[in-house]
Amino acid sequence: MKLLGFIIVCLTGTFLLYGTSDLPDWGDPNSPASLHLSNHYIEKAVAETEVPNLVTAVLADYRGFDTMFETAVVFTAGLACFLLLRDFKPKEDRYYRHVPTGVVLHFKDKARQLRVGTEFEAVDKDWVPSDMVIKTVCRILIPFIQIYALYVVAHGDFSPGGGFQGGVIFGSSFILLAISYNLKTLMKRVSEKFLGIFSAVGVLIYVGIGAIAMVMGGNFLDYSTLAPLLPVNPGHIRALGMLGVEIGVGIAVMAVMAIIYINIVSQGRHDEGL
Amino acid sequence: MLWPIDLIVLTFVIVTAVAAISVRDLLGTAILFSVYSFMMCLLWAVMGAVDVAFTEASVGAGVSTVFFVAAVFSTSRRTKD
Amino acid sequence: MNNYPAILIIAPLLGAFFAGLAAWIQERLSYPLALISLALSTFASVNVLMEVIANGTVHYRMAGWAPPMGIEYRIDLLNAMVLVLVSSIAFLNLLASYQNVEQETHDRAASFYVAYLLFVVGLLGVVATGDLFNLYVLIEITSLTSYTLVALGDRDRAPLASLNYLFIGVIGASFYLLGVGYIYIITGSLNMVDVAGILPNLPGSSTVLVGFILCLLGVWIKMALFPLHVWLPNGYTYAPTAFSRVVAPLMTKVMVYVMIRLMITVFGLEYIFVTLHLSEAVVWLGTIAIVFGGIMALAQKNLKKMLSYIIVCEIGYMVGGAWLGNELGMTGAILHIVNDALMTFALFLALGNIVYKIKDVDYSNLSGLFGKMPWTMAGFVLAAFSIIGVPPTCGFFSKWYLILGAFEAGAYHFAAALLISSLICAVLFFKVFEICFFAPEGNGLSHDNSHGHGDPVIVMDEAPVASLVTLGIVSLALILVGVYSGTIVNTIILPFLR
Amino acid sequence: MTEIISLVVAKYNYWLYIVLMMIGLYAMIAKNNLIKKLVGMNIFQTAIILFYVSIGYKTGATIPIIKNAHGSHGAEAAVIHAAEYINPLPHVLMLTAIVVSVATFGVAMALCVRIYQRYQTLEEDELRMRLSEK
Repeated sequence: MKLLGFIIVCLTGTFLLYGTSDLPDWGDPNSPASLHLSNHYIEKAVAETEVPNLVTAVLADYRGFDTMFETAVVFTAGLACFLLLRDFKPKEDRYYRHVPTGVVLHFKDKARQLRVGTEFEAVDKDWVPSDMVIKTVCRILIPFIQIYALYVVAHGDFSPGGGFQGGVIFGSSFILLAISYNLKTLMKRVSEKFLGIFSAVGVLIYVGIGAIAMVMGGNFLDYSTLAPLLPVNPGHIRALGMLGVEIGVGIAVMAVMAIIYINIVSQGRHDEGL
Repeated sequence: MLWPIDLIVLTFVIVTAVAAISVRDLLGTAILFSVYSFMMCLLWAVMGAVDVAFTEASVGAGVSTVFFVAAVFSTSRRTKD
Repeated sequence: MNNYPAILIIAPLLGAFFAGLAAWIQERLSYPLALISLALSTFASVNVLMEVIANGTVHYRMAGWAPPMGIEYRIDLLNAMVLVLVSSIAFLNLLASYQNVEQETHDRAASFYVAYLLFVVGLLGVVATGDLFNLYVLIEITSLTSYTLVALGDRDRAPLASLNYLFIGVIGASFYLLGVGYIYIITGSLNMVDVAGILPNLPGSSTVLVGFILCLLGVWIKMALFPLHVWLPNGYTYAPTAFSRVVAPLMTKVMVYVMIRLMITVFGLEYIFVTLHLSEAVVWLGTIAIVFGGIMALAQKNLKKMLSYIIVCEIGYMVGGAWLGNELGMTGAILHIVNDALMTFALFLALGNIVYKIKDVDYSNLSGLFGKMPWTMAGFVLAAFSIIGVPPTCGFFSKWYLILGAFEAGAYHFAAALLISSLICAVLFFKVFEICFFAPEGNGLSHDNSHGHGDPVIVMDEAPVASLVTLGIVSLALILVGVYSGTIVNTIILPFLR
Repeated sequence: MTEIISLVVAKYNYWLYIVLMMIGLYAMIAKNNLIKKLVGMNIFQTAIILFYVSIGYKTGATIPIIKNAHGSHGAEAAVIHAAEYINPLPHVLMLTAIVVSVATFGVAMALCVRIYQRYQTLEEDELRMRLSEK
């Protein structure tokens, strides 16, 4: 297998190298790729959409249809993790810790249960005492991460960033909560239902804006037809439409990142994990 | 002149890529992979693709690594090659 | 300006997310929602076909931008036909498979429907789009959902089969993406028609050649052409029935469509057959695929796996036919997309009914099936005849065009392979019929006749009615498409090719 | 000598992307551990992204965010020269490709966890042995 792999790799590599012989030089301003479509985008996009970040303008407007499916791909990944890993059977082994003494009790019998309260708390199998420094720092950090994520989503029109990046950052704030405390703390704050609904709602916002444009008499995703609905300057309507879809993307991505992490780390049981 | 920086970072990228697939510990692979992604993100930032670099920094070096560590946590660190 | 080309895609997409949301309220709501959205999609695609036949190619600008800047859906006769095929098969399969889904994925049926709809959205988009990069994104949606759905099948083997499928599928999609990159760097455009307009100005460019071959390799991996087919048999065998019923007829056929689209619309037949000298080699590849698929199918002892190898064999027909380099061969290949999708669908529908009653479809378990499930087996026999190529059924006509094309191109080995494969299929299916019909139940050594009374009375135990009705519709379609194949060729395929 | 240097400068980005891609492809074909294969897959995909980003680069141009787009509301006061900005289209395509690759990565990870739950191993040869046992 190693030899076969090596031969295949060498053949493919040579073939690709042959293809590069005819490519325009790296950084050549006159290569066809930099002339045909790109010039139109660079010169006209601001006038047509009022969005200075060209990447956002092309991503969410000219090629907004691609981005809609990209969001659908993300949703599919979350759905896949749910479908493949989710395990609704509760675990047979349960661990409880007696808070005043620190003794950990291990229950193998399914029928026996302890009431979780001030005296006992349910803990993971590999329980380690929580670290005060980490907990405190993360508790302070998480709101700032979330604010930053919102900034990235909202400011995607003017600076690098957008729905996807903001959504990932927002999702990672959930993951940070799960890592610094434990998975149960996260699941108490954001339930599975919440994440499931948000992942679908995010994409629905995107598709919905497109569909509304269609109902208003334009083509699918044509934001300019939304102008009668919103009390803004008609020239700015495309930028606003883009903001709308970016928010949708952000919501979907946030939820899906959390779903993937939770399912992988707890092997679908949603009880304990990293 | 941009190309010397570009070349140096590219070399780093290739070194980390080889290291990531040859180290005999999956947790090590995860960390090297994260370094690889970050180098890649640097390279793209050098080439002016700021949005792509931002995405790669948050996805490739950030969330992917967390998924990776989570998967290693719920499977095993052991690898034969 | 009507919006049917958009509704075609958007209906199942919206349906998927509404079905997903509805599942959190009431799990039973998601099935009717899925069904309605697919019905809507079928309705829209039929309308688009009517319009294309009446008024010529339909252009639909997504987001209202003119083609090279924005993404355009460009639906001509070929797309419109394949769109109707895809949406109707997806709809009929969902209609037929309610019980199968309940049986195999009982506690997560709602999510199954969502993934299923997204899969169909991907296929429809792949067929409708006129943009090279959009095609990649849609291929990825299709692939990602099919990895997931394949993994839901057989508890032991499906995840591994799916992971292998994923690795190979990612290589295929990445090759395609790389090929698009090569084309983009040299032309600066992503719109198919626009690229086709620029490419003739770049004669003898090695970048175009590499880009073309990379795209082709990617598509071949996705359609499982012979040396690249390793993911297919396991993947389709261990997938859940409701999904293998739709992925087997559609996935490979849609990829064949993509190949023909790339050949005709993007690179142009002149470039492929006059400038490049690949057609001979590819026809040989098709020939080998046919023979190899047939022989491997003969060696199988499991009905589902046998049918999976027949798919590998059928891909050889279409690839070989498309690369013969003449109109007859191309006509045969395009007609075979329709016919093969219908035949495979009928076979897998019947197979799904059998699996619903007998879990394990090894040959040893099949005895006495004709008595037990007469209607299912009737459909199975008809589909098998069509695969073999018996005249009134549609399989005969596309094979006829392919053989004529092979003779015209002087590719006698391809014609011989077509005939041999018919022979192999005949042997194969009659073996199955013999097992199902003649061997009485409980006589094989593998059976441990534990119920004691060995009386030969076979109780009729048929599959759900919805499945049978669908099988009936598809069987009828097999004959109707066969009878009217001349009309299809004259109104759709020949005008498209000229 | 200077010719060679200019050739290298013009093309090394494309050559090194091929090297990187082949490292990934080799890992996907020849490595035994499934997660190692996954890493190979990701390297393979990022190499393609590197190729696209290299397409977009233009010497002497800046990042594709228009300066002073809102400063001069005198309409066409500031004329935008295409040569001053990097081509945004490959960046857009690659944002999509990165998203697709992370989605694939997540699904593949889920599959790996599922396989490990069933077979307690991720080594391909051991898996093959376990499958042929049954």
